[in-house]
Amino acid sequence: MINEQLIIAGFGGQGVMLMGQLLSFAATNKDINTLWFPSYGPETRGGTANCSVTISEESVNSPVISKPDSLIIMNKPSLAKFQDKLKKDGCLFINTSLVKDVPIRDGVNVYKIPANDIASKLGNPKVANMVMMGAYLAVTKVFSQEDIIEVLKEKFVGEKASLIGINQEALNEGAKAVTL
Amino acid sequence: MRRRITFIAGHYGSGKSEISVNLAIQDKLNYLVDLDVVNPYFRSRALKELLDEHDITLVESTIEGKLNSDMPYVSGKGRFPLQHKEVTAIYDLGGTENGTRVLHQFIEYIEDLKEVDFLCVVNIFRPETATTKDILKTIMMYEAETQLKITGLINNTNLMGETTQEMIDEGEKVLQEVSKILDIPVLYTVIEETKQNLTCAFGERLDLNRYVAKKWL
Amino acid sequence: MSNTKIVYEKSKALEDVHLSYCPGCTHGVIHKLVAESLVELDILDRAVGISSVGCSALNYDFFTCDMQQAAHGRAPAVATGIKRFKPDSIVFTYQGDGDLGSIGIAEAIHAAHRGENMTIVFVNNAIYGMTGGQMAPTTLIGQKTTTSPEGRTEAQAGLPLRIAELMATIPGATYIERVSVHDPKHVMKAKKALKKAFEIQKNKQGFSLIEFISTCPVNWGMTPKKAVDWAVDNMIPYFPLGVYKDKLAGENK
Amino acid sequence: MGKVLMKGNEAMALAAIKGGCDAFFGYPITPQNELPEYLSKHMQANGRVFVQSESEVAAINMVYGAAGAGARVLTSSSSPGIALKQEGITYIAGAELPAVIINVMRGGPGLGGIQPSQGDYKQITRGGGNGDYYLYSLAPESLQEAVDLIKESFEIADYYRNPVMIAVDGLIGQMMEPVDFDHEVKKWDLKPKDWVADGDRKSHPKNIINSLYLDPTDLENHNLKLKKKYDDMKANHQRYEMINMENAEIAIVAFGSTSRIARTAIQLLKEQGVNCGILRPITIYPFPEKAFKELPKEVKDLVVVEMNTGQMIDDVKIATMGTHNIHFYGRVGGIVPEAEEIVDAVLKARGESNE
Repeated sequence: MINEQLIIAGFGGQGVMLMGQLLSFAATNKDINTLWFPSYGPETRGGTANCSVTISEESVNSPVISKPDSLIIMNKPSLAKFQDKLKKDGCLFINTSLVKDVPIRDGVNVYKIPANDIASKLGNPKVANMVMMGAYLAVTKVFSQEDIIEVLKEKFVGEKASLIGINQEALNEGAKAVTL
Repeated sequence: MRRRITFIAGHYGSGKSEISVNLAIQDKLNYLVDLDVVNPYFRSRALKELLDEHDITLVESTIEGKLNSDMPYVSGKGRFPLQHKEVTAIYDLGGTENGTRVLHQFIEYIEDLKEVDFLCVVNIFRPETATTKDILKTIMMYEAETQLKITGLINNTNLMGETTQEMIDEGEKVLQEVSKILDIPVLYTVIEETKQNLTCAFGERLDLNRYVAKKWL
Repeated sequence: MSNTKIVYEKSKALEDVHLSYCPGCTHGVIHKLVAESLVELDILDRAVGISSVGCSALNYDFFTCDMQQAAHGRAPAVATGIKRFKPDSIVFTYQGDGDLGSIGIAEAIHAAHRGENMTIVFVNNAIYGMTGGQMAPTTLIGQKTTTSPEGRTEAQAGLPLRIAELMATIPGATYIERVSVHDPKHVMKAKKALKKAFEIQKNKQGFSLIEFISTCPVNWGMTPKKAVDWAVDNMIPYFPLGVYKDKLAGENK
Repeated sequence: MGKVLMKGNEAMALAAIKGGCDAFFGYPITPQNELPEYLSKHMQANGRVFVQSESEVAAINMVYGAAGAGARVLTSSSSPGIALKQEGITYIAGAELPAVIINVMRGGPGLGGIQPSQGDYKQITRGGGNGDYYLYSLAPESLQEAVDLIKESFEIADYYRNPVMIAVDGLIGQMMEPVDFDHEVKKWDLKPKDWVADGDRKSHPKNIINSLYLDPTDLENHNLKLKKKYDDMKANHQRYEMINMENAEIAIVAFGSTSRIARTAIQLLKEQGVNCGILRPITIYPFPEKAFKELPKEVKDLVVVEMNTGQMIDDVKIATMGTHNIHFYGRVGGIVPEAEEIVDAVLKARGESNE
């Protein structure tokens, strides 16, 4: 049974909000309860941005997540801000391209993914978020990559449709980064 | 004895409306013309029923039946007493010289100024008319605005329920000075109905019934 | 009786009631012109008038068309709501200089700016009539009011606002004219202007405003005759009559 | 159309369209901007009216005009904007016109902040503008409930000929949840709008839309007529939900997104062996006084939880008339309380009364 509370944090422009929304759309497609809640305001323009995503087969209550099951950390300040909130034995996904030399707490499962480096190698630095998503899916198995691609196909129509290929590659590379 | 037509002027809250109603009833006048287009409260028109009883025709300063309105309205009917020598009337003006401005509408209908009294109500406990100097200035403003001479004074010195004989005497003293300087009489001194024991030395005693302001005020 | 005929009767756009205006006030004439225009253009049965706050606040009881009473200054916004929902209605506001020129200047400007297909009947008597003769934005320099007892000065209150000229600068406006009703000749001219404004609306050609130079004998402290003379001698020189904007004629004075 | 995932502000906008909204008038303000943005795309496309006005004041007066002409009208704003709209709202109530107003609340007073808040509770539940009037005020806790209530709100507004306020906060405006737009909502028994002033004199006699009553007796009668409506709302249309109340020993009183967080809190409390219920007002006006009569005898302590400094406490006190101990926990400034904080507040209240 799925009952996942996730916080995704980074800075504005890293696709943090989109990552969370993709998961919520995938949940809706499967008729699973979900709630996506952004921190918004000045933070979304250049500072830290984060969103909370709840995916549950039970009813979703508080939109505010105080003890997430998983954390996806896209930049340094976000790690400092959120890592203590993570549940014991929770999953901590860190974008090590941008988060280096920072002490990481004990008692959690840490997955280090050099997402920006991988994305750059793929030829589009913007897909670093999808690299992280690939890693997250591979570990938690909340959804399959196909579930996410399906959502992308719904959302990326017209010119954007050409971007689906690179997003698929990014998911794959992210998955490889944590399973190899 | 007052003349056929009386205009009553005075500062806000000096007691114009109350005095107008009392004089109209006491002297069995034919008309009470409310020209107070300045202050929407405490106007004599609220007393229509009472005046009907005394057979006094009320010319209102607002549209009939719209008591809540602060819509000023000067009725052309106000000319009637001026143009008809057989009727008597009292005109209740709005406060301050702004309230007397409305008389411009009617001045050209006055055929004989000898028929008209223009009275100024004074309460020396109103700060604007506390001293001889203030009162003279006030009267000058009314005269400048209307181009009519004030012909008499009404001493309405009071502190409502707290009025004492000393207060009335003090008012009379001040008004006597004004009277001498301007050579106009103090026609009335007002005594509230609840203060029957008080006396006055100058002018006719006007025992005032409270009709306009509620008794509990 | 066959040789008698009716040569004049009250417009059927006006109720048979006593108007709430003081003797010598020109609101009555302006009401008559509005009423006649609605009837002559055959638009009375789809007209909605907006009463504003001021001496004309009660005119929802005077016109025979549908009427809505607006908050102080908001008549053009209320008119916008009606007109957008019912584009085939004929909507006019009837506003004074305090209502339109002061508290409601934003609503007036923006209705013109959006090019709302409506007509504003703007009555300028250089004073707040209803509240007892206070200074208005259109009060002339030197004019005494209850809030400019020594006469309006530029230093204290600025120069009087010329609404027709101001509104003519708004790109969205179609037709702006200033008229007066101080004598029969000018009444006829004013009627022509008002009818043109309503015709523009009928043809869905946009926003029109007709400014009327009016009088307030009571608060000006004058007889009606003197008040008319005062308006001619003092107001019209500062507020010149004429067409300030006519987009349809391609001219913009 | 099945369930779709939408952002709160957009979902509320679509709900208005589904509810038959003919016209929208509004002015931009954070955090509700997605609502007019969505409507600007979809109202005109459906032949409906959308106007971005020059000000909040103009917007509500446009609402007043269109409502007078018979439209189902919506405006939306956030706290400082709603404050500006009070002029028009009292006119709409006074002239007995239907309209729906969505307030996506943010922190105050003054310009405050843009983060979620429930700081307009008093303003909403006391009318807000001048004179004797109230707004039928609904405080949904989820997007589904917001959508259902907004659809129904147009019916309620038409039924009472009174403005209806949808009171949500920035949290509901910004979050995404799956929503089903096809839920059946209650149809109210509506009379034809024979009172409209739309100019169409071929179909009705002269109508006047007005809130001015110059005769004191007429105005008193009008005030009493309005009061009857509010009495009817109180008697027949209080709405609330009792959550986990059957075996409760203590209860939280919370509305809107705060009650949502309280739901998580009572699960955490259960893990600690504390059975806590939630009394959730859905109408904040009329306040659901009836619900308090249904509280189990064992519940002696009520913990009011709000995102303000305790504005609902007065209403809870009036509803309970001294029969319960009233405790309070609130966060302000745009800070949303976490479930654990509410747990602590409940435990503290329980401890105090056990002393």
